[in-house]
Amino acid sequence: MGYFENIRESVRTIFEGMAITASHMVRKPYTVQYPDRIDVRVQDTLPFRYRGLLDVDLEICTGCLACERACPIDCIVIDAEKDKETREMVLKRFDIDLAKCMFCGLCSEPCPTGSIHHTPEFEGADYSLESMIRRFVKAPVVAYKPSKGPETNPEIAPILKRGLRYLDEFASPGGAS
Amino acid sequence: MDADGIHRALREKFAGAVDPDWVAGEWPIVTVGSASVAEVCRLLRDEPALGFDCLSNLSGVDRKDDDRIEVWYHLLSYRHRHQVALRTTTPRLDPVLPTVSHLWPIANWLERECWDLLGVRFVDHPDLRRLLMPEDWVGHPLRKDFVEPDEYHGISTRRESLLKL
Amino acid sequence: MQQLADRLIDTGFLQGLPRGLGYVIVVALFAFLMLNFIMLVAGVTSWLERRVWARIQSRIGPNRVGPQGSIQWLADGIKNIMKEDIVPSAADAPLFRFAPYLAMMGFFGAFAVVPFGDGLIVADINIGVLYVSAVTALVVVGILMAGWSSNNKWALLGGIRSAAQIISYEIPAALAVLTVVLFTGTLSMQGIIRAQGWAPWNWFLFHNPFTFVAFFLFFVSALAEGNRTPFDLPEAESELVAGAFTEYSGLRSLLFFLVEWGNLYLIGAICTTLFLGGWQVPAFTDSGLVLGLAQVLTFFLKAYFLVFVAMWVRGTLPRVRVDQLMTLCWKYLVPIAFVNMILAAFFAAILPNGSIFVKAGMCVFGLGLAVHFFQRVLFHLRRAKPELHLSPIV
Amino acid sequence: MSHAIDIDLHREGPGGLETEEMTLNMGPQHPSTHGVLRFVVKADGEVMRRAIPDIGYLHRSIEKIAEKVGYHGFMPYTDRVDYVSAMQCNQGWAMACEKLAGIEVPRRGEYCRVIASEFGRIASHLISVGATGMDMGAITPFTHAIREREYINDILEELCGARLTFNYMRIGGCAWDLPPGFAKRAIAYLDRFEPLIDEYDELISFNKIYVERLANVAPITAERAISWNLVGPNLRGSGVRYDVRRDVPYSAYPEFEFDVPVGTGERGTLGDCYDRYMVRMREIRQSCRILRQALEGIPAGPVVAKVPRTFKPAPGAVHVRVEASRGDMGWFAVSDGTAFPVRVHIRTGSYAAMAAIEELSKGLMIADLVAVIASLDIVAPEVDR
Repeated sequence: MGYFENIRESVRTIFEGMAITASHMVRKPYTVQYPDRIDVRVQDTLPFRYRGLLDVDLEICTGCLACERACPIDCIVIDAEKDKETREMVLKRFDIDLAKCMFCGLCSEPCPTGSIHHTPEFEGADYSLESMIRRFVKAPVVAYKPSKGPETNPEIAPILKRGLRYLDEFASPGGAS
Repeated sequence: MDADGIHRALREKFAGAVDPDWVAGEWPIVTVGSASVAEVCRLLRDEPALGFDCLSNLSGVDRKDDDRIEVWYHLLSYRHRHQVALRTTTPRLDPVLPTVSHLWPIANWLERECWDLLGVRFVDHPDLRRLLMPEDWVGHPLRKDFVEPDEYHGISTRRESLLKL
Repeated sequence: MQQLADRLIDTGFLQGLPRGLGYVIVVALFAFLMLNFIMLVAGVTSWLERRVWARIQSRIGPNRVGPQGSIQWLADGIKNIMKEDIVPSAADAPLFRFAPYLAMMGFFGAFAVVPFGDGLIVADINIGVLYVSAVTALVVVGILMAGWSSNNKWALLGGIRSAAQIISYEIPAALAVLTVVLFTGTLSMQGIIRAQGWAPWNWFLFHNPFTFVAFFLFFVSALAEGNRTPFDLPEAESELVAGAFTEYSGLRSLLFFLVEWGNLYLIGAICTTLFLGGWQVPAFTDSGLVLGLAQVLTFFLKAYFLVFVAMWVRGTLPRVRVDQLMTLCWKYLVPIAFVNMILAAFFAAILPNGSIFVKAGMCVFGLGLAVHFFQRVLFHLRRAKPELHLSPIV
Repeated sequence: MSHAIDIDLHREGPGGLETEEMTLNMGPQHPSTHGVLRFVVKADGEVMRRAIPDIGYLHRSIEKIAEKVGYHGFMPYTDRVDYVSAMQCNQGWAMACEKLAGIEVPRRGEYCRVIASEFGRIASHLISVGATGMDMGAITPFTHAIREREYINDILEELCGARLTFNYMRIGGCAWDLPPGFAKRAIAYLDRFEPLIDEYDELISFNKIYVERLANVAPITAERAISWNLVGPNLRGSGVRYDVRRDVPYSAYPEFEFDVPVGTGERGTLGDCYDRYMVRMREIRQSCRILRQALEGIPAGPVVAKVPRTFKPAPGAVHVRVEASRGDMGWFAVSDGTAFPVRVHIRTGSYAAMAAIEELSKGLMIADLVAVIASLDIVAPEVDR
């Protein structure tokens, strides 16, 4: 390129660039002023599929251990025993180490009732690794046993409904879910 | 050239080193004796009809049960748009292969990586140092019998799962 | 200023003091005032630059400390003062400690000849413009010293780049100044301003095509001397980490930034003096005080507009490479400046007082450029269809 | 003594001003090494004699992990191979497993994969071109690119629930179908995005200073690029029209119409940094084109095939190639019939680019090294794995 061509090109492109940046000075900024200067909590704006901190609805946990097996980093530990007298599955321990969890969603996929699921919560910062362990079973509970027909227990029905909706999001080989 | 042609061309030159059987597929697999890998590769690169101008991948596989290490060379030809995979084996105790780094510059790093992770020695490689692991690392991590040392320079490599407590 | 000092010593509150001591006190007082003024300007500039920059980048920028973040710079300054002042063990400690002050001295000295208003100048020396280009060269000594004494190779590279850059760009800058001096016949800052008028067609910017070119030459060279984008090679954070200032921390690093932002205002002030009619305002009132205030405000706003342009340029352009920096200077700016000055000399010989037609033509040309620019801005807005937000307050 | 004269004779460099060699340590905390890279730079003033790459700072032994976690469990780890464009890594691993086990992916699943990967490609290229601008000292283009990428992250978040480590694909298809109204929103976004590419071009790509910084810097000829095994945009920047999506068709790509942009040496030499940069800019447009076709023509049906939870493919070895954002990514997987792979080897685009830098850097300036790293689009996790 010639000498004067270079000068012309520089002036033209810089002029154009300055025009673009000038036009940006009157555009609306895109910043989301998390966490305080926003109208809606960020958690409420997230899609249903959002993979935030894990949560377990013990009421509908069947104790099938599918999530424990699916977890590639073994951050879920479940102790479930069959009670000899009542022949019911009893959950003695359901711990998730959220410090290790990588939010891959592989555990909630095989869950038959949608008990273990990701919430839109993402604010998990804490001061120690120990406090990142969520111990869901406070006292041994009896595992949920799916009933044949629709769930009748009014306490469990809404939870199960939410759980099944969560499961429905996952694609199934059978066709459109 | 189709896979059969490539295999035939190799058989013509290296009847002893190239296995008479080959496996068809997207990457036709040709098995080659470990000693003549470099010559086979040179032929593949320099013969105009073959024209493999690119070494796409070089991977070692530790076959502990068979007591050998397999090394795969995935070769591509941008000129002719064909491809071939060479497979060679070398004993696990003292894995030695001739280098191909003088044929394709990329082989330099791929062979260093293979040495680093699997301990395959490439003879005549210009600069066979560790690539990914630290220089003073002991052992080759992708070997099946590799045991991670408990500590490295005083830094513990273990952390008990808090869930076990 | 000497009259003021004399008056203070003869009749004011310094009455009875020996004349020499009186001068020292007056000078110290002015220096103190000026230093505070510059600190304030530099601080506000740092905040404003971040805000302007942020808006260019679709962000908001600092808006938490004070109303709209306007005292962010104070918070940053306090933070920096509280920080540990680290001197690397392998550094040349005395030089390392001294370098920021030397850089500071270089640019602070230049403020002695900045004409804020009619008579409002610390020292209206008759070689004012020459003095500016001489004394600001001290900054390069400070930066070079910082780069060398840090005992860090990145810092050294930054320091040496800075030396090469500032010394090279002195030449086109001086030539551009000379183009103006051809028409004024004086080097004094006040003299140059008095040669212009309040109206744009009386400014040297629109005096004739050669001073118009000289304005851009001077502005570009001044940006280079002030180490501003696209010539921020001594600092070049993506290449040299932080260039000459890599090893500095706390107050000392703050001083370098003070020099950078203060320098920006200095560039604006000198450009205003030379090309934009300085403090000239129409004589709309008889009150000397009101007129003086109007002059100060005019000068400040004109200078600050150029500061804003420098911020805007920084938000737009990438950085040149070090060899391109030299190419630009020696192959483009210097020859153009020479040719420009010679043509300007011919012009001055033919039309010593300029011509009203040339001035009018230049003004129309300038207006046309502005209109074209505005059209391009509108074009970009229309194409991207963004949501508009005209208020600077977010 | 003749000794002094000898030294003078030996020191006759370009311009006769050669001085003592200086060793600079660039990285691993240098601001413009994308990720944790390190270069030992042997420089003569501003001119480099050699820049020796030192890698391994981000080595997480992902290939070893693959041997421990099994086929399904490895999918989240593939996100981490190249976290700037995780989708294509997902796809590479899924395709390797499918080929090992002979699984057919439903057509809608392939379309979903294409949509996800092309969004990922745009996001990754935006980072690349933005970072190139930033390394050249212009910060505005970077924030503009990041702003647009943020929207793509939102779209992908809606699709799979994560913004960076997607873990979207599964062996045999995808984990989630497109949410209702997704196609409409995605097309609305593309309508907004495409004019912004022009704006971006005018803001930075055609800027004279920027062109001067990139043009004629570190040109790579086609033969050298091939022998170094440069792939993707780096190879195409040298004028080789080769794209795995077109030349070794996989997934649903044969059904779409798109061009493969190559470098032309428009502002300097063929294969220089500017060509590589422009190839990326043009690929963004092509990705938009593919996306429009895919979003409009997506067929109905399932998105995932039936795959057993305990996945045990037949013994064998496969080498699968996908066109990731940084080019032809080779996935070599060996199975022995158990639930765990014997060996997984990932050959990535940045790895080859990194290996080429030592050769490329000779005689460049330090500022150019930054340009070379940026234009080769080196992403550290991909190099080290």
